[in-house]
Amino acid sequence: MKMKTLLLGAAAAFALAPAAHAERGADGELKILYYQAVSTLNAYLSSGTKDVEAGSLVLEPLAAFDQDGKLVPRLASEIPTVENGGVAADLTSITWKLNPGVKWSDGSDFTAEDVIFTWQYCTDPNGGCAQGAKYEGVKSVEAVDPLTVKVTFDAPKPYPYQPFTGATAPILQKAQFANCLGTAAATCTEQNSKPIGTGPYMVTDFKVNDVITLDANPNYRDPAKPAFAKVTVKGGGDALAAASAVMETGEFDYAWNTQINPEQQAQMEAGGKGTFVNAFGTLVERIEINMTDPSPALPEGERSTIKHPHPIFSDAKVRQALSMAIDRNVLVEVGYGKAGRPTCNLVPAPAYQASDNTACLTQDIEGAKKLLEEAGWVDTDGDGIREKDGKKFSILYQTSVNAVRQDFQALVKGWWNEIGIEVELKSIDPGVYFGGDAASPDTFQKFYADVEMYANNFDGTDAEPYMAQYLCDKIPGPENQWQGENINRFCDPAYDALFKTLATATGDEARGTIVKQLNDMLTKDTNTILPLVDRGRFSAKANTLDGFIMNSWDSELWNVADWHRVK
Amino acid sequence: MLDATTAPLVEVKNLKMYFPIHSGLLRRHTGDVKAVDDVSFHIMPGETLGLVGESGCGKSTVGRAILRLYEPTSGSVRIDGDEIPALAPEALRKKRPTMQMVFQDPQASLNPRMTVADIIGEPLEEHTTLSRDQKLARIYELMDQVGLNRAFANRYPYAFSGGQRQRIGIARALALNPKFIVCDEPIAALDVSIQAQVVNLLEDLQDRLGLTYLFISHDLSMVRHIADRVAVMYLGQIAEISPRDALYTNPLHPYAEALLSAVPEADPSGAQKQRIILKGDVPSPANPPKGCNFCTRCPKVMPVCREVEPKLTEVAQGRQVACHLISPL
Amino acid sequence: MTDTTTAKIERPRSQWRDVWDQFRHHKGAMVALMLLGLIACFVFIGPLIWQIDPNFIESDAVKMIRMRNQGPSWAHPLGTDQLGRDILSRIMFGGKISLAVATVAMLVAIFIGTTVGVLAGYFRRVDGLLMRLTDMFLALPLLPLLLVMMFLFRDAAASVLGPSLGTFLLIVLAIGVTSWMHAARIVRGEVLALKEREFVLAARSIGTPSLRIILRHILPNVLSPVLVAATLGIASAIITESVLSFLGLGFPPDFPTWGRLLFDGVDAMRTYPDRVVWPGVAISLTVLCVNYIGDGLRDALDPRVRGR
Amino acid sequence: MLTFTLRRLLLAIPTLLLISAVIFFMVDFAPGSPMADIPLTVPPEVRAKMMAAMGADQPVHIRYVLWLKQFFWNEPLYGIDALFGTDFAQGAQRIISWQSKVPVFQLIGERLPQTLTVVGTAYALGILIALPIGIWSAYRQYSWFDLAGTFFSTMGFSVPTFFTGNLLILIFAVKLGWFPTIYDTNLSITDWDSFYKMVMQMALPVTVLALFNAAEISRYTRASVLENLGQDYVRTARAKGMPERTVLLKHVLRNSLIPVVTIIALGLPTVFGGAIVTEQIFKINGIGAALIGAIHVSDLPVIQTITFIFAVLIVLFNLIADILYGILDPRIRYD
Amino acid sequence: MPDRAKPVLEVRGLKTVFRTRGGHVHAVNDVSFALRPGELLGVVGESGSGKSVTMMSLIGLLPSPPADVCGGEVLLGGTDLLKASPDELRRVRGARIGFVFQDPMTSLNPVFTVGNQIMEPLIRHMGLTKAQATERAVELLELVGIPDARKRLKAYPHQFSGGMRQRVMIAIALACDPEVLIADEPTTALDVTIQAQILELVKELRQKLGMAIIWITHDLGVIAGIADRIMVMYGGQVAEQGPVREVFAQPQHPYTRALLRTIPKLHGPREAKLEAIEGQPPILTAAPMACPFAPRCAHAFDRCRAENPARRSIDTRPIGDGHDVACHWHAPATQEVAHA
Repeated sequence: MKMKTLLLGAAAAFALAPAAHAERGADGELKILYYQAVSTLNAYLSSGTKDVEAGSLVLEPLAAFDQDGKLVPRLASEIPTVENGGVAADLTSITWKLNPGVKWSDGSDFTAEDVIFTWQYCTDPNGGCAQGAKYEGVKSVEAVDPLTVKVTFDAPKPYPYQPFTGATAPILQKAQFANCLGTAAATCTEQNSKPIGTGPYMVTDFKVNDVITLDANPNYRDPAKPAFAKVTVKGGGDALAAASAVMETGEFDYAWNTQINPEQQAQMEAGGKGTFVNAFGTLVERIEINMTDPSPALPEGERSTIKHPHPIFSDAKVRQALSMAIDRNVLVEVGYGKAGRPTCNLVPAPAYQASDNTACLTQDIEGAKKLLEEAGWVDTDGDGIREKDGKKFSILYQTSVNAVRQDFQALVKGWWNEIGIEVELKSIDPGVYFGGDAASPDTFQKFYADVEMYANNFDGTDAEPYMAQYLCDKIPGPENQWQGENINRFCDPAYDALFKTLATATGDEARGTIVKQLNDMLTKDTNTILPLVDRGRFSAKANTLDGFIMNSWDSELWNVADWHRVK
Repeated sequence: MLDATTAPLVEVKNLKMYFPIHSGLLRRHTGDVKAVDDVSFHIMPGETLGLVGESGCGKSTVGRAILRLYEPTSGSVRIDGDEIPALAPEALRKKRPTMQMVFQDPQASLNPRMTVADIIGEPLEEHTTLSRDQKLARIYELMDQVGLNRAFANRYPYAFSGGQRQRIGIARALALNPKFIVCDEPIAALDVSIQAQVVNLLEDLQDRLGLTYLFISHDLSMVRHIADRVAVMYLGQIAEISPRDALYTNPLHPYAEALLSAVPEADPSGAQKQRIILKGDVPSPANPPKGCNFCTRCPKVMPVCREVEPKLTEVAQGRQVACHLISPL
Repeated sequence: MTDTTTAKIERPRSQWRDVWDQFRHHKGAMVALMLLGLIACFVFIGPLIWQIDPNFIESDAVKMIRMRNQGPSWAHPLGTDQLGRDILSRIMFGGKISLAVATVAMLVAIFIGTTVGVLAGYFRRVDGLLMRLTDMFLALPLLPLLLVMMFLFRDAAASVLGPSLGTFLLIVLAIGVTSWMHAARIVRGEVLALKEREFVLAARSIGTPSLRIILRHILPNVLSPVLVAATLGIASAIITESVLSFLGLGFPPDFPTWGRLLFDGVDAMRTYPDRVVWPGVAISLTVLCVNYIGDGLRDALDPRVRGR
Repeated sequence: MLTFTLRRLLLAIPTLLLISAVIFFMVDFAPGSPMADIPLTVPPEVRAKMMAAMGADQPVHIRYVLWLKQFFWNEPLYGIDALFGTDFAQGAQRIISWQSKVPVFQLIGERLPQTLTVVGTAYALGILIALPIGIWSAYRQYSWFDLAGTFFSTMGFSVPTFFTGNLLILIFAVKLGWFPTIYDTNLSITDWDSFYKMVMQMALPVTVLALFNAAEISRYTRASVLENLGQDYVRTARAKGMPERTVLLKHVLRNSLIPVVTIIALGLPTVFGGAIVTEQIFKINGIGAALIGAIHVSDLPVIQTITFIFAVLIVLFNLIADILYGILDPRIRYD
Repeated sequence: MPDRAKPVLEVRGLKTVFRTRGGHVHAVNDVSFALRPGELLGVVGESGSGKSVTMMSLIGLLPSPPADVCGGEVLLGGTDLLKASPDELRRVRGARIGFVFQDPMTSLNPVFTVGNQIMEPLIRHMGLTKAQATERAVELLELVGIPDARKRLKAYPHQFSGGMRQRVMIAIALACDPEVLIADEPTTALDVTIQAQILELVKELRQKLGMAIIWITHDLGVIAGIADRIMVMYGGQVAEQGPVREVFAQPQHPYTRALLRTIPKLHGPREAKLEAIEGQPPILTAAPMACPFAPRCAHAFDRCRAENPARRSIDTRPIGDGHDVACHWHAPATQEVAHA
């Protein structure tokens, strides 16, 4: 898979050469399909991927991630490092040098003031900024000169590249958004739907949740780009229709997130009008095991809290047996095809912090049965379900409503039945499941089930905040309105201790090693989390579109300025 | 028949039955349809009072209000000593066996989903504690009484002809040995050749059981045949109450006169006297004319008729008329 | 009274015989009745013959992969789905659920509708209130209402009755509670007319109390329109259930209904059109049959038509 | 008639208020949270702040009162301003979508044209198909035409639109490629070419909806014509020596159309509702699609406002149907 | 009475059968009669006796199926209407034969103005322009005694009372000066005082216009007042036919006799008990092989139950012209008609 991405990238790079001589707007119209329609172009008001990515046509960050997760400068002229002096030696500040000569699409100059304003905009306590996490720990942002910005942190930051990087933290124009601070942010309809940007395109028309029309930005810094004079970003429908519109009917050039079942992937590709492109990032579909007791018999407020350890899963052998009974290859084949790959790791990428566990990839039903016998779970009454101390091995397995997840549920239930476990399935409307409503019993945070399944990832390439989720003090419970991120209620002092060392480690190598260890503690060693599938990004592009490079670390439209028609 | 010593079985005084009209933006009560407007009469035990009038004159409403199938607006109805409008629901229920009704449309007055036995047995079910067999025996007895074949007890009403259906309705009315029966146009929906069957039956029953009838009809010749006294209604009010023979030979009220003269008689000899043809139509009971309510069509109208409403007054032995012509102010 | 008629004592002829006689002449309805009978046999008796568990998944990975997305064969006359489950047995099972849901939901709707209709029609005092309520229900957007009901009561229902039965009852109630209004209006109109019929007046003159008048005289006589409404109610309940399932708000995935199967099938429509066609045809055919039967019943129960 | 209309309008106010409360609280009780589609990478504190910024953390009754004011006062002011260029609203707070931060009425304004074009065309077409079929079916009761017509109409509303719709797409758009699968909302008719495109993209959804509507209306028409054919005045017309054409198309039709017209009026709001599924299938970004989209992301202001507008439409069209009845049928006088 | 004039309408051996699923109903069996210019023929009978069906059969107003006019001829001015094409029939209806129906409430189309409905046949049959038709309509309304006629043209039927509506119906029927007016129980739905008005109107119109009228009713009193001749129908057949006075004075058929006796009198001595005709009218599921009245007839003997009697004249005049009866029993010659 990786090979293919590389090849694609190379091919694209190769294709870039002739494009350099191209003329801006020479290739006519580009038609993009985001079946989840775009609601706003301001990434700070919605962190929905679709909104962020559509926004990246217009708004740019200081630096972006390329297809390998490496930072590349956009509005900055270079990536600051300790080596080039951009990052202070004590890791408490980072200084960005801005690209000279960058203009906003309205012709005005892009300056350090815009960068500072963006920080103010997102950190206003009343603004409801969706990307607040990107600016966490930032003490101040100052302009050293009109083209130099210094970001100071309130503590040493071994990974100082969170603010102003990636499509989730683009720079807004101060002049346009000056009146949109705080509570006014939401009422700035015009600004949010037609932001002035530095990117290759500018908005001409915006129909909420429907269609956006954009024209090439006349003030874009590269006079030869973009190749398309006009872009339409259409919304509506579903993944299948979106894939079909590119792959079969050829109505669109590119369709985002065409996650469809594998058989149809093959059939659509046979249409010959387009290709599916994929890239793997950090999104892992996993089964989380509840370390606490979700029994409805417990009083409300004590279900799934650390007061009551889980009666069955407290035994590591049992958890391992659950993992061994699963055939992850089948899951991929049934559910994802080219859009996924089996994994045993919580952090599957980038390479420097991904563990190389593969042991779980082979299913071992017999081994699982043996482990359960060892743990004392035996089928004594011959009904096919194991018992221990008069208690049946019966569990509730929940996830959100989603065709693939329901297939997974059915398959996993089959395997677990096979090793003598009774499984009850429950599927919850995603709006409820992921809704975080503290009053609802059905949120994934409340975890009123024995095991549950969903997918999660982390923003950018650095896993530190991700691993922080499994600290003891992040366990959700009634005290914090169930808002903690440690869904499993996993608590291991050793893990907490090891995580602390991450806060001081610098350099990919050193940080990667610690992340791998943390990853293994959660997966391989304790089987608290059973990773299933590394889900890639999976989109469709027309064969007539060239210059496209799939990216799983940033917006898929990250290099839209380089896209052009096949000649 | 008119025995001065006996008290009337039914005594109706100043009976009014108004149906309110609501109109306007707020559905205010803006008027009334005066279906029955101040009607008084009495019926002696064993007597048949005929109540005649044209459609819409309120004669059926009188019958229904007497039995309190409608809640009368005001007035008094005494039947066999009880003040009917004042009775509490349970007392009224207890009273129902003494007063019964025979309806106009024998098709509509029988529940199509019940068998004849069920229909005739319903009053027994409601008011007696007879055993199943006793009840069946009584049902058979009633069927014999009205001339229905017992074998039909399990049939449904649709299997019967109009005349037979009316017999079923009569049997139901008789089930509880009533004293007083309101016959609401019992023959209007029947064919000519059947009408006589039903009327004869009603007369037989009256003779045998000593029943008292209020016989409501628009058929003046039939009323002449069956009634002892006759009340003529016009637009919610009684125009004239007279003994039968007196009325038919010498109607006093101009409306009664016109009504009688309008009836076509099956006698082509041309012996019939000159017809009185009334002009125009009956006014709406929602908006009756001022003064005498017949003044718009009366061939003998006088100025006073348009101003003052005539009262029903006794003008001769047993004859009451509401007309300025007969009893001047 | 002629002598000939008294001689033979006829057995009481039930009115339903007449209805049936009339119904038999409605060709469409008869064909539909037979088809529906076949469908019912297929759904209710079929599983006794075709005993494959609709949720059976081969646990051996290799076998399972081989079993997936099979075309028609003797082992699986309608093929298998993406998890290797037998489609024929799933359609049977789904049909059972769909028909059960529809029937029970219809009963709920008819019960509520008839009650409201009779009360409103018979008691003038509550008429305005009940009809306002009906109008309000008619003006409510039902999709969100269904959603909310599913959400609010799902847990309670599931904890008391178990997840399958709980969801079943909930869906049935939800559909019932949101589809009684037309029945109520029809019944009310009918009761208003019946109330003025002389046999009701006759019952009152006998002194029959209101409750018994309703039970003995009103209800049996509103049976015809109610029956027709009930038949058509089944049709609309099947559709509602399938729309709910189609929007993902219906039964859990291991509890297939026709709507759910269709919903799942739409995903695979391009590759395996038959996955959409079978449940789609099942739904359409059933609803079509039920509608035809409703038509036939309406004609058969209409006294005006019957008289002809 | 005027009194009647006024009275009905007055009565509609409490009804609508009650409905608005029911809708508002019901939708509010509904499962889901506007934060559901926010990636899990966004930490809880940030989520809480976002909720607060939308006002979603306010108690429901306060939001209800605010919404009422916005719906019945602020939005009409903005409407007046937009029409006459005045400035009555003076920046009063509008109902704003949580998801897109766009005023809900602006969103509805953007969606309405699509819905109206498709639903309107389909409804008109449906009526045009339905009337002749219904009339002729009734006139020739039990003929083969009647049987076929009845079969067609029973089919029409027995087969769910999500089935027919998908089937049509599969056959005509995907396999045969005759029609586009995605509805282009930016397309405006400027010349024959764009008109042709418009026709092409509307063809499938309009067909599905029109057939569905036609099925229902033709049934009503048939029943109504049948009922009137048995009336005495038809016999009178024939006894006067009127040709069958006149009897059918003048005497019978005029009477039969009275209930049909009211059914058509009553059906309009439900068609908007029924179009939700059709819009979903054919990817038409109309009102229905906006509602479904909002439900999926728990965009409460949008759901509440759109559903309430549906309710208003239903109440309104009920009134219109009654008034139409009064106009068409000289016997009815509302006082 | 223009007795010997050529009849305007002659019906011979008319047969009508309703073919329904439940079986055939022989509603009209071999009915013959003649109508002379200016004559008023009263047709009496109970419901189901076939009197209305007979008249509807004449000009094809019965819905077919189930009705089937399967025999006989109907001669209007020499042409047989039963053999006429639908188009020819249409030109007869409304133009040469006018119709008035029982229920004036439902017989007028509620959504068109009265004027519109009167003018329809005028424009259709007489080829008048709209303006001419309006004038004629005003005349007609005035003729039938509707005051303020020009204004009332624009009114809808529901704005008229029952009696007025029946006047409108008569105006429509008379619009094209028909040779024959068929009135099917035109006063049954009306009150007696209104009925008297209508009867008076018809008498007037007869004098003015002189058309022939067939008047169907079940009320012997009405017939006695206006008819020249009477035809009593029973069980789909003509039981007795003759000049009104003769039939009333010397009823020959037991049914006619019973019918006259069963009606109470308004004047004269009050009868102690009504004479009832026991039993029910027959249901005509088969063509009658016996006298249909036999089961209820007090004078019935074996022949009555075996053979359907043919009509026979009781005097020298031919059948249809004078007084005839369809009965095997011969009424005693002595005059003993009840309560005369």
